[in-house]
Amino acid sequence: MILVWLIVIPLATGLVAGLVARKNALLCRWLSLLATVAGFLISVDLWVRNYAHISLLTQEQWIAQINVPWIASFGIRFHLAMDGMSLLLVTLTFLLGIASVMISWREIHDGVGFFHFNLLWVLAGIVGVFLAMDLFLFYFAWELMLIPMYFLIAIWGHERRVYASVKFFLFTQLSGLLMLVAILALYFAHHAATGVYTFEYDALMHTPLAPGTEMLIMLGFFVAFAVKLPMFPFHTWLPDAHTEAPTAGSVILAGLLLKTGAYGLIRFVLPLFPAAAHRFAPIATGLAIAGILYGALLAYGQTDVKRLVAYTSVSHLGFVLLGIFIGTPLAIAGAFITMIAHGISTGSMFMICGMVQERTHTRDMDRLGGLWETIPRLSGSAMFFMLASVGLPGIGDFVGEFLVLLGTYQVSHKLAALATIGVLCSTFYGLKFVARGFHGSNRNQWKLADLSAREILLMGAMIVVALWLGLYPQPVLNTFAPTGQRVDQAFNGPVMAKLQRGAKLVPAGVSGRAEFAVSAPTLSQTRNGPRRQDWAASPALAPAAALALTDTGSAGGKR
Amino acid sequence: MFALGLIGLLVRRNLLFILMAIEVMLNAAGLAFVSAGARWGQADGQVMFLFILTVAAAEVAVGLALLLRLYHRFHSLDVDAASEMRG
Amino acid sequence: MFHLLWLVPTIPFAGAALLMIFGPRMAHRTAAFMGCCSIGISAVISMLIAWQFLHQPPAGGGYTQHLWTWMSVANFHLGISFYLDALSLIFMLVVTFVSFFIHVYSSEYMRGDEGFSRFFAYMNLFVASMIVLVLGSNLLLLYLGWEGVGACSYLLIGFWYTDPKNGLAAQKAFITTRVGDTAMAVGLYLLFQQLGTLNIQSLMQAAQHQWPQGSIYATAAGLLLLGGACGKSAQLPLQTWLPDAMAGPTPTSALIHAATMVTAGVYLIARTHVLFALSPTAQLAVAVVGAATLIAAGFAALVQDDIKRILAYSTVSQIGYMFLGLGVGAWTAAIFHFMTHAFFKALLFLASGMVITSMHHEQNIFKMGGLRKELPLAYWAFVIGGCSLAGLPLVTAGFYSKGLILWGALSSPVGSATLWFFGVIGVLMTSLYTFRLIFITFHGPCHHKPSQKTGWLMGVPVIVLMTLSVVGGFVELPSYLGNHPWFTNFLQSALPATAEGHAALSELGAEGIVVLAFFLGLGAAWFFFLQRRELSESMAESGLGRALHRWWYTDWGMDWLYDRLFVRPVGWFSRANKKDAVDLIYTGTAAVTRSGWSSLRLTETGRVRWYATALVVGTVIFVLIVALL
Amino acid sequence: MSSADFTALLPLIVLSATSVVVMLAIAFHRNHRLTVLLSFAGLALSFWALWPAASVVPLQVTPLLVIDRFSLYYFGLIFAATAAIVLMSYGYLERHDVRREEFYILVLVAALGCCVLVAADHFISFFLGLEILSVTLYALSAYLTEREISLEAGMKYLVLAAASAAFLLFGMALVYASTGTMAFPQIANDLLSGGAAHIWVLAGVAFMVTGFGFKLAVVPFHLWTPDVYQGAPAPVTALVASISKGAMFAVLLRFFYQSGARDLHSTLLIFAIIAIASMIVGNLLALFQNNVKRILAYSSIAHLGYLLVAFEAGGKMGAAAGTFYLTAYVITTLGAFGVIAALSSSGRDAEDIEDYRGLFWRRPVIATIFTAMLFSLAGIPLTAGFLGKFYTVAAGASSALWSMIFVLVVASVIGVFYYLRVVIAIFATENVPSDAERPLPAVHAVGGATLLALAVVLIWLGVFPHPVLDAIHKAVSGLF
Amino acid sequence: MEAIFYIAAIVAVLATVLTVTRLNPVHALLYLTVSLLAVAVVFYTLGAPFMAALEVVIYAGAIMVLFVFVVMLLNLGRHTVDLERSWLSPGAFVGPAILAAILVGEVSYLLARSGTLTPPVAEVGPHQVALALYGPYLLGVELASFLLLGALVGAYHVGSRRAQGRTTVGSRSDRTGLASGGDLVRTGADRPSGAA
Repeated sequence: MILVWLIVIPLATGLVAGLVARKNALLCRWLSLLATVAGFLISVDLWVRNYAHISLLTQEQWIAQINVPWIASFGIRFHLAMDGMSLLLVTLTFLLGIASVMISWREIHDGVGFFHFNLLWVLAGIVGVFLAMDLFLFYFAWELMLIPMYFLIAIWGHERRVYASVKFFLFTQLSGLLMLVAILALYFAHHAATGVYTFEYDALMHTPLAPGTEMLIMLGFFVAFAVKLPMFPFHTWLPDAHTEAPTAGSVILAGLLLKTGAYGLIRFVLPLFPAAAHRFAPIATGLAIAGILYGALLAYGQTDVKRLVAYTSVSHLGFVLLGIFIGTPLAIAGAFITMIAHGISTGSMFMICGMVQERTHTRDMDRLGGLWETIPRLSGSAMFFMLASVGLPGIGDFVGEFLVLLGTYQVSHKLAALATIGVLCSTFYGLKFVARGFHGSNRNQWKLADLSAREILLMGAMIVVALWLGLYPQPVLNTFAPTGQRVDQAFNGPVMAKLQRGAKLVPAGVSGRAEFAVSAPTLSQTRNGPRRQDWAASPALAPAAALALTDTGSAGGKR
Repeated sequence: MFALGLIGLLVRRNLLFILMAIEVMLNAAGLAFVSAGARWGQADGQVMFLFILTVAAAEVAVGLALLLRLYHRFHSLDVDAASEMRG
Repeated sequence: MFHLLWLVPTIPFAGAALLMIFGPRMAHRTAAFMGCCSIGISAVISMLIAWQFLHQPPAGGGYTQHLWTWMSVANFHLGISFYLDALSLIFMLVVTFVSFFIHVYSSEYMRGDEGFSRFFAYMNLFVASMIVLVLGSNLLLLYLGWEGVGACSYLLIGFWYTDPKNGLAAQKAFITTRVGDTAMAVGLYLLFQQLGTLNIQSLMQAAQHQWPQGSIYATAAGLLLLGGACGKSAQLPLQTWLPDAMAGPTPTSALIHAATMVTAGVYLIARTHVLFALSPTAQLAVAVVGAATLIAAGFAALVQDDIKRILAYSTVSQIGYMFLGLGVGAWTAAIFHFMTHAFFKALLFLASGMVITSMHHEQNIFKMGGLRKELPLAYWAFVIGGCSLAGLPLVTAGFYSKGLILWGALSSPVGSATLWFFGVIGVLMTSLYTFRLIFITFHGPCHHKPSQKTGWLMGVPVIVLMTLSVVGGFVELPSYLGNHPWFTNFLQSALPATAEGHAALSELGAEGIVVLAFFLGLGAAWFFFLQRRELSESMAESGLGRALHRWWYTDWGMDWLYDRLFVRPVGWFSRANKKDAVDLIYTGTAAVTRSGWSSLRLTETGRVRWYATALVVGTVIFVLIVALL
Repeated sequence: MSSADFTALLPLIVLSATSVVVMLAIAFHRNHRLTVLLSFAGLALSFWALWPAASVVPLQVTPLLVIDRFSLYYFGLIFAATAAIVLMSYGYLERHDVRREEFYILVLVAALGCCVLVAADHFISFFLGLEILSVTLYALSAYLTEREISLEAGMKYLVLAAASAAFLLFGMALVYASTGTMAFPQIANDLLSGGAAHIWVLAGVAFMVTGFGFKLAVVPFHLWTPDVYQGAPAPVTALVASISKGAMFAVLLRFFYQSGARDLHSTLLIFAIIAIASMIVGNLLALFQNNVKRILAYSSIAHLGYLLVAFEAGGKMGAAAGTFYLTAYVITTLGAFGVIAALSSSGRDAEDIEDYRGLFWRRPVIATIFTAMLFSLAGIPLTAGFLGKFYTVAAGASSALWSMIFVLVVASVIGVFYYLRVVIAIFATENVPSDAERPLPAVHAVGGATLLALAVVLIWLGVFPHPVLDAIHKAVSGLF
Repeated sequence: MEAIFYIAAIVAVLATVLTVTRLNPVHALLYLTVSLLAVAVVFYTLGAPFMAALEVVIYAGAIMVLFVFVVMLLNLGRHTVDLERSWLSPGAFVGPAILAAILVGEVSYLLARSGTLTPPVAEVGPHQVALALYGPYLLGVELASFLLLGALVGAYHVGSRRAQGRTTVGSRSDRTGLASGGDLVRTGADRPSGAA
């Protein structure tokens, strides 16, 4: 039931806040803040109370769930469930929700009620996406979160808001519909195989599919998530949307909406279609690398600060995609940390851009410059999050990216090296951001107000969270671990089993690959080295192994 | 005859002629029914023709009423005169 | 006492945090006090720890303090934990002490600067990161410190942010070092993939057990780590950032770009010496890089006219010596040189800071001259520091450390006469450019009268460092002077001693040649830059001289090369593609759709006969379909 | 005719009686409000009469009509929709200086025609129902005789509808000539037996497609749609768009399912072409259109294309999906045109996209309703339109019509674009005209309440479609 | 009998051709009447005498009279002929004729493929028709009545010159419209006509 509250609270508050705003805009703001804080507290409470046994959740998958029939004639159920991954993402959602409400406190003057209505509804939609375990419900929430987001951009956005919002909407709509088709194809395939009509996640997980079909269905899902992520070359909606959105919109877009794509990949694409995902992995990882480098280079070329930050998202989410499709426990965990950390850091970057724009009324770096002189605190925060974005160790982003790269290297040296060059490229834009925006001489004689108490609170909290993620990410990793383990089993398990049975490519020890240790680490010499060596010795990359597998599969009994 | 009615429909610009062409087409369809009914020795074809007749009358009634209105409005029977809406 | 280890980085870090948060509202005095105090406390704690280390060495030569689990995923486990052994102790001590003195110095040097508290915040943060770098028990924590010092270096080089030139220098430093870091990161992946851990001690043991001598993995890992070290320690081919880094405040140059951070590469290689020991190729590469750098930087230093740039190139050159030492397996010699270099180079920078303040921030040595009388403290500091740098026999620290390296280069089994010869040429060059600097700056006619005198806050650190530059060498006396290798013995628990091979020359003989080279350089400098200055000028004016001058002046033109090869293409691509060419796919689609609209729109003519025609055409087509099927 | 026959026909009888009563009432006392009340009451009564009728179905009442659950479901839909049209016309006509009362007679007769179409399983009733509908629609389209475009719409509709009816008739005649029967189920017998005359039936069906296609306004028989939509008064447009198409789709289902003509290879091919072309052409035509009524007209072309995907899918699922989609579509178009009607002034309908600029900031409720309708058309969740699209795609997927689904997906994305154009105008914050610049008529209470009710139903169907889905599943089983 | 059928059919076709091509509405109407009469004959030969009678009475009688009334009401005379001449170039026939020819060709091809028609079996007299009409198709008659009701109301509303509601006095525009309707050429020429 608690899960329903997580959705209902923002929904209901959104309605109420929207209605009271005509009378009292301040009340509307406070209500919204209250709702997001309430959601945040509920999720933190859930986390704290369940933390001890989250990592032990092996039998029982969910921390909490609700599962009632909805549209029985299609076998659609209202099934919400929460595991470690969704818990963390929901917590992040409300955290950034609080930030969005606070950052809009002074920025939004017109249509306050409708703004907060949209803000809260988009949060509700995102929470719904993270919790839905019925594919129909998932799609429902997936589409539902777009509308308020669209309004946020289209009404309160900047100069080219109409263009940006429509572009955003069309991209996500097309990809979403493709996913719907894929969901339905899966639904009917499942029916054909078992005679049961269901959209249940767990049930569909074990649908037997022909390789070609599986690939097509997988691609349907993949496109939806890849556009949201956004993956090169589907990323072009993002710079426009991020740039034109109001600050809160950018924060939610970058911090949360992009994560729904990554979430979908981890939750659906890998476990539901392991074989196809394995076969597709070389392409996906290639595009991920392209995104990392391309995003970084384009970010470097921008002069609009928000656009610059937007392209950094393309680059960073490339790491997420890379980690997910590398698919080793390390890489997936890294991808997940990157998701969370990127939410915090890029969200904060957009808040900073918003604050700058609120003060200077420009986002053009050619007109900014030398801001440090007049607003040192704000500039300092900018510096901090720039360093976060650049991948400075000790800040959350680094942990994620490092784990991804570490995992990637075990599968492919080249990819890891290229992606690391991507990290290097991040330095270009990061430095440019600070140098052009905040350093330099104050040519335009800006005299601006530095951070207010509200903003200090906001930035301080974000910095603390980012540092916490960078220095002690273990609670997050532990919470994510059971999910990661299940994904790993579902994704790599079948392939490994086949490998062992059929081709005998790799010695038997490999099946232990699925192990996902979460127990208190012993720093002394937990050396699973030999196993790793197996991976290295047979340069059979995980995807490549899968490729080899399909070859053997088609070769039939010849071996 | 059906085809001829069709040609009339497509060629004429005068609404009156168009209405006549439609009458021709309906009549042709009726003829087809009657002959089909005759082929099967049934009354159904003729019954259908009767209804077609009714319909033709009704259409012509409304059509001519409309024609009068149009003529008052546009002072012309040119159907293309009434093509304000397009695009 | 060991359990206080965590306080050593934490206190400066806390100081940095406090300075950042409350700094803007702090009185300068408070900020300075806070900055110096936090470092001072941490220096004292280091001292206490060192005391205990000497008296009750921990079992196995190392002490590990595990604070908390950093990340633990699958088989990847890392802690935030510190490891103290003789090597890290030396570094910790040098870092805390030198930085303490430099902090004290800065509290006067930076007086009145707008970003006073910010400066101390950055400096404290730097010290904290540097200590984490040397104490980190695993490579990732080391990497954290590594990147942390890089970031602080960036912040401090660009400290005077209003001048875009400083910003560019800072960016160049950060990016160039990160190029090296990229290689290092890949090295980390490789090590983890192969050996299943990043914990340095386990890693070293595992490497020794699992990899045969000359293992390809060891070579690869060694070369990748060397890449990182080259970036951070400004070795060929990534040395170009360091001279530009002099844009930062002089104390920064002293601390970061001379004494401590730039030697992190040396520390890294020493820390992972097992890998290099396993791979002759990697080791040779280190030695070659070192030798090449020391020569190249020596030539570059010879023609500079900016006082700090000369010192910067000399730093590059001296680190080249350290690399040479590492490359020939003279581990302790390299560390020894690190220590003495920290003293005398910090001294030189601080002294140059005094000169620069006195000269109203004029840094061109040709606009100085005759300052000997005006600035006696600075002069003597330069003389002592310079002699130490160039290796004045017997009485300076630099002589002992450099001598040890050169003897290692000649005598160790991986060393060779060629490497040694390069080293000796380097000594000649060092002595030449050092005394050129001193003669031009302090002797000769006086162009400008220096104005202000420096206070005791700047004076005391200089004096302390002067002392250390002299006595710092006596902790290790070579065989011909009684053979008291205290320093080497102390490091024995962490680093193996230099293996002895047979050398073509005796140690004393070799040392004699080195001394000869020193005096040759001194003499030449005296002749060309003091006695017959016009001669050197006319040489520089000649065609070949000018070309060489220009070539060396621009650091062998490498900046130009990199600019053409990397900076411009990247910049060009980014700018040219600012609008994102990929978007054309989508705008193109939109345009096609739009043209679809505009052409289809023509069908809506508003003419009823046309509509009827369409009706008929449709019927005709569908009947046709029926007819054909 | 037995009493059961009468019970089964009760809804139709009540409806026809209502039209007569309304006419008589007008003859004695011309009063707009009374007329509306009578019409509404009659429709409500007819709706109520569905329950007695439900107790005797399925029943073949004379060879002409079959009253089964399928018919009853559509009856209900038609009655409800007509009631909504009647209610929204009240406020609309109040603003117009015309004889208002006859409007309702025509609407009621049109509804009767629709009902006949829905229940028809014989060419004669099919044709008569169609013509009742058409003839009243000619008059309705041209109802505002003082408007040139209204007359133009009526004229265009008349000429083309008559021509298409002639094609339909000719096709029927061909079918009849070859099979000797005009009842749908018997045609199936003949079709299944094959025979030499088979080809005649094919040709006949091809001709009939023109008749169907015209009324459904699908490519290439679609060209009249925007003009008629634009010219006709908004409530009439609502009628043309909703129940006229709904009834035609019902008879399409019934004819092609029961006569077995759906299973013909050529039929499937023809309808596939029509569906794909409609989806693409309809959406493309609407892209940059600035007249909201025309946008909705073009969108209706596309929507009928989507419906035909469900038709192509076939089987129970296809029929059910089509029916649900249609239900959602009827509600949505009624809502959309209801908003247009509510905002129209006496001089012109509120059809320019600029009329809606900043509407949300001026009239939030009606703007929200309109937005909901547009989102439903676009197939966005929480609305019935989403479930309709979902069901249609599901039906397509169940029959593995991947290419059509793909076209549907792409087309509906194109569609989203022009719905958004309207939405953008509604929510625009710049250049919002003041009341003085562009006065907005007060929304009539009755019409407003109707719209609100429609919006509620729209959301309700979008979230809890279960009862309606059940009804539809029962209804379509009548076809088999 | 067969000969009469063919002769009547040919007459019907020829008369229709003339209907379509005549410029004068009255002429066209007369040809149409001839065509309808010929069809009546065809009906008779097909064994549907009742239909033949109805064709004559209703079609040729009632409906055509309506047309004639309208022609008279609008006073369509010489002017119309001129106008029609300008509208109707021979070229205008080409497209539609080709389309119609294709259609006819297709249908004939289809009919040819399926074999020939069986000749009429027996005469279906008025009695049978009446039985069918008022037996199974009774509802059809009822529906036809509603069709006529709709048409009646519609034609009444649309055709009525006082379409306005309570408040309207006979509008001026209507009167002027009627008055100017007398001169079709002038007013017609006023409208921008797209004819070449």
